[in-house]
Amino acid sequence: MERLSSRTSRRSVLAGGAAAIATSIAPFSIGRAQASKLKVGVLLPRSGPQAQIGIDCQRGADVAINVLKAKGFPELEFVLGDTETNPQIARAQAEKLIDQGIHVLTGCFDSGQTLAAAQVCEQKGIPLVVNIAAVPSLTDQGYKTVFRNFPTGPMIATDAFQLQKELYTAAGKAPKTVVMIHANDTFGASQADAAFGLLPKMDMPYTFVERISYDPTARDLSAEIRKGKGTNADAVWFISRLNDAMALCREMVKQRWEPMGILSSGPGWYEGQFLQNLGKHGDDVVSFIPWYDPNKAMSKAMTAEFTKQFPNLQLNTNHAHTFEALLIASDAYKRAGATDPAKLIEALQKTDIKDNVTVGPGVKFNEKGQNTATRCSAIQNRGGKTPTIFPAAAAEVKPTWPMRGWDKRA
Amino acid sequence: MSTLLDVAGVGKSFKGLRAVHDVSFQVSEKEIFALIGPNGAGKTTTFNLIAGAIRTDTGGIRFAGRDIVGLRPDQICDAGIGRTFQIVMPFPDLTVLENVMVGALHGETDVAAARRRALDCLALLELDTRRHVYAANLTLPDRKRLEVARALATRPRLLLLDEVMAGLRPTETDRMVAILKRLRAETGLTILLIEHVMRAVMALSDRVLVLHHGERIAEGTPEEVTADPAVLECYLGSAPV
Amino acid sequence: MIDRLFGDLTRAGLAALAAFVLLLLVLPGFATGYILSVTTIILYLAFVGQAWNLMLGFAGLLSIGHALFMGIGAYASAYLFARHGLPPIVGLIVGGGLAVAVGAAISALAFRFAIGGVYFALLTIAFAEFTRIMVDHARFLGGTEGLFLPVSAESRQGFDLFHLRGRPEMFYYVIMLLCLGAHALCRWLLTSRAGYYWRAVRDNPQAAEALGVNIFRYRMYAVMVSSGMAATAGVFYAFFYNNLFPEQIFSVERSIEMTLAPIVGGVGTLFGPIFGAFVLTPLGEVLTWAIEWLQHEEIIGKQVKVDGVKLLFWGIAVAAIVLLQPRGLWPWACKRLGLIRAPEDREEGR
Amino acid sequence: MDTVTLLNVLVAGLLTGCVYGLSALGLSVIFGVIRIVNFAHGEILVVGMFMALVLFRWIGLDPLLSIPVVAAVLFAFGYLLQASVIQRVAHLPEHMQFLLLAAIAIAMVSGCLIVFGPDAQNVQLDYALDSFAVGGLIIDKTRAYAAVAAVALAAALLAFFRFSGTGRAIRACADNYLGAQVVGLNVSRLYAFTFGIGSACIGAAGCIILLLVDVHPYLAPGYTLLAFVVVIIGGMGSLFGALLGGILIGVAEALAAEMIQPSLKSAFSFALLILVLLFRPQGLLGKAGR
Repeated sequence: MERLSSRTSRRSVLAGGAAAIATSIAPFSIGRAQASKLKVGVLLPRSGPQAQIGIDCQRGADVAINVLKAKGFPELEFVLGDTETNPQIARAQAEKLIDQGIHVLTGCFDSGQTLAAAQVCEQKGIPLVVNIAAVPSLTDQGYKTVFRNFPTGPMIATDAFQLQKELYTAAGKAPKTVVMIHANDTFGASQADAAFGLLPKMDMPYTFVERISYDPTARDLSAEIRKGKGTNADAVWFISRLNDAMALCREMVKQRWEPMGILSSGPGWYEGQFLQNLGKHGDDVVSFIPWYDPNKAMSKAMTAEFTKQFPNLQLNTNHAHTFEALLIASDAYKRAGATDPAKLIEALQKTDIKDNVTVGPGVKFNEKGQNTATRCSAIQNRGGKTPTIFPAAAAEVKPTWPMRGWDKRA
Repeated sequence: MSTLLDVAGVGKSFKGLRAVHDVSFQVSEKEIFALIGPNGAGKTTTFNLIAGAIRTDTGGIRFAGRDIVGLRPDQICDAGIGRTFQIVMPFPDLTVLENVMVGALHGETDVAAARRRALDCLALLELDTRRHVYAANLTLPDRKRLEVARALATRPRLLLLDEVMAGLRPTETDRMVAILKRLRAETGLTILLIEHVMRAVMALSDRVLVLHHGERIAEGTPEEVTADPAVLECYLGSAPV
Repeated sequence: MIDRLFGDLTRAGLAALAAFVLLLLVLPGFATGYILSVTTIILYLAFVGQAWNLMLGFAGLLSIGHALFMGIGAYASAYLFARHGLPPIVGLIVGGGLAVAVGAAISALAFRFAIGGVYFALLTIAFAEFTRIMVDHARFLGGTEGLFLPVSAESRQGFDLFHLRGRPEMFYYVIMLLCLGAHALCRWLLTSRAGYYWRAVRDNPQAAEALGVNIFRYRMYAVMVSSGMAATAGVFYAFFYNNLFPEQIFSVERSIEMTLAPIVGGVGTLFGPIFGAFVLTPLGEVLTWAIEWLQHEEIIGKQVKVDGVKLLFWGIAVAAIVLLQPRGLWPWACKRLGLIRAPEDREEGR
Repeated sequence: MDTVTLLNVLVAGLLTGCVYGLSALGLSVIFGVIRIVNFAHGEILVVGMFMALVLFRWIGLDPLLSIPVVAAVLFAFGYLLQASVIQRVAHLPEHMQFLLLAAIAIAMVSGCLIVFGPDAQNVQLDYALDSFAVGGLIIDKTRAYAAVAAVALAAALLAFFRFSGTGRAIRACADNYLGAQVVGLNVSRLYAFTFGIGSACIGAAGCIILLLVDVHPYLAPGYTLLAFVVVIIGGMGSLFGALLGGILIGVAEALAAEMIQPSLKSAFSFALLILVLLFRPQGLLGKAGR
């Protein structure tokens, strides 16, 4: 199904369809020479199966534009693009955004789509500030223009182990056995590989009893839960997507599986939709994920603006990491003093932001463009909210562990 | 004259219904041999058995001394038997010329040669002026002739013609009769035909076999079988038994 | 030779074809990266569309699992390049051979068991889906974590045809030549014995068989040529995108994507798949512009999702084409523009 | 595997299989009579689910009680779709019908996307998360309801085709199109009626499946594919074949998930499909001779 949609820039929409054609055919150098603001291409899956996440990420960008202005950063102008949840389109859209004169690209949430866009950025010398994408090869393939302030799959797994240790120590109770249930997709499989590889080195109180992988396109996940329950493991560790997470949680209730706790290190189990659809049954789940540090000054500004713009929504990692990607781009522009992509790349390499929103000491990139110091948080679902429980510096509440039984919830 | 086709005691049933039972006959080289009989007599079934479209239950069929039972239709075509279908089966999205070229490619090594041969066959069947018409747009008599041209283009030794005169006007029938006679004279073709149009049968056939209810009831020259009381009976309605 | 291959075109048709090829040749001279990228996708779709059309349009075999053959080519060449450093030509030979063998095996099974029509189509889907799940679990192919082709920043600027490493312009020219080559191949096949036999089998297998056509063999040939072409497209895809994920490569959506251009352009026509690809992709773009303009003029609200509206109209447009021009847009355009000779006029060109 | 686990697996596979069968019944009805492969099957199902969702949100109607409403609306939709659009491609080759229905499917998914957004939504009912426990055997309540509904629906359809005048007339069309025309049946009206019945059936299935699955627009293609697999294994056009096909897949998947790996389970349903296509292309309960 070939669909090449696009969101043209606001400016080109003003001029109508004919001008939009002209913009996209005109050599991009003209557009660039005239720019005074930093033109940022925001390329996200806005339609297709990942549409809800892409649209969610955009909210972080909408928040950033006001917060950064108030904090004295140079002004940003967005040029929006839609990957349609398809790497092929992601590549063409990256080309289109670059033709429209963007100076820096940010996106694309999904690893496959981000990889496709990274190739174009590399070829055109345009910096790509990744908001979310965990596949290690993104920063291992030697791209010179890719910068990622998001942990790789193995980094998330490492943090998940360390945060679990803190959790078990604080709660005074640790599982002896854990069953891993993960989606057999790019994110799930690579993180599960990392977790199984790391476990022996992490000195954990438990062992994995089984690794259960499932097809995320499967219509029915009852067999997966039955098999997990059958292992009699003390705790279960999920790596899933949003829709599977809801189905899996519901199956756990139906099959009356009440382990010591539900651990998760992926999307799904903390998202607004999950909390809303599962209600009390979604409580007590602990997610180990890249998150924002609510105690940082920038986070407070972000939270305030977010609450103003989206009073009915919960701030989450989609918002925070998209926000921070724009913070990084804006910061580099401020220091470079020019929109020239080569100078921006140079500035990005020297990034050293202390006042950021995500967990960890700040933003600094290694020679591969990866921020190795960024950390994950442990958050727990509490009555429709997702407060941080670890690391201690970012904690908002005390953990509930073991989780309450399904029928012992108010 | 040597025997070209030898049908020996073939039989075929469909779901217990006997379509053909113990039918035997021989067709000699360069002969024009007609199969006649009322509707449902088993004529077309006999054709399909010879052409390999359906498989015999019993009996044997030899062509030019070779057992052809169990061969696929295309292998039977390779062996030298060409056929037409009672319900015409043109390739509707191909032109008349292309239709015949499909037949002509059998036995020709290259497309240009097949094209020349196809044009010859079309000329013979007096279809050459219609050669660029899509077969879907042909009239019924033209489709009947297209069937013959196509089968002829495969260079058969034996041509099976299934009611190619049906629906033709008397003058057209006479033209077809003339064409077939000329074919035999010029190429030494052997023809086995099913025909209802007695005018054509009488004019063309050397010998006639009459089938009724899947069984052979008479065989002989056209004059002999038309005089046979059993034949008259089966055609004119049966006398009380 | 020219006569045999292009005898069906009028003077206007030949001129249009020449102008089209010329435009494609000079396009990288003035097109932006985006236009080039989109045209590359269009040409890729035109190429796989021709492969698919060869099976349905010429031989009457409906496949909705063509992503299988494309994926085999993509994965085989990517694997040999990424893990063993072998150039794409080796991948093409191995992947193409494998795809042809798989195509032959599937069709041999299907035709031996007399599976036809929709059932054959569903059989192809079943094999494609089965393969997707198997590749999901094939660790040596990267599984769901993906298979990545190594590519350096320097090679991205180069023009290394042998290793298929280079600038987008190189990939553009490669797929353009493949597309035109496929067009020439289809023309040649259609005017050869196989072409006549395929169309005969498509129109009426029983009659074809009576004329000495081994329908089993010629159907097999069609599947084999088509799967080999699809595998070639896969090799291109792998080296152009450099990242392969099973759910992207082997998905039903990808198979359906291959069928759209030829059906809209005209199944069984030579130029239909190319024409269809060049109509469908811009159609999406035009719809997007139209909707954004309507939103800007506040004729429809901003809260309406552009993508939903676009695909809604896109679906309606395709349905309308099916209902109004069931033989495709290309035959209709030809008649309007006089690009193709009527059969009776072709003789004179010879 | 011990007996209790095996029993749990088999029962759950059976119930899930009934739900699969339920979701595919409508496809079987439409193909069995009109000989059109409905590539918009999953999309109609998703529309049915959304309608039940709206009724629940709007007036708090239990999805099981909304079945008559949803079925009636989808009957009208199916009737009109066949009478106004699909009728016109009946004489065209299969791939054109496929493309037309695929295009309609895209338009329907997009319509859902515009109206309902991309989020997965569900109904929250007290009994939706309940289960019966009999010793070590745990039976999912909603799946049990769905299984009963599936059998009831299949039986009702069967009774309709066997005993009602219209049903018999439709069967006559299915068996002999020309013959039905000759004896004066209004074939195109009966076809439209059949597409309506099939769609109503899909709508009823949608209402029940909403109890089990969160609905979102992109659910549709998966259900279309699933329905194909189920119906081909069971036999195109056979109502109990669809149930049998669903149960076979449900049980095969449950066993494969338990004994091998869940992510491989759909490979087994496709393998089953390939085997059936090769050795019994008319399906397990289908009539021979296509």
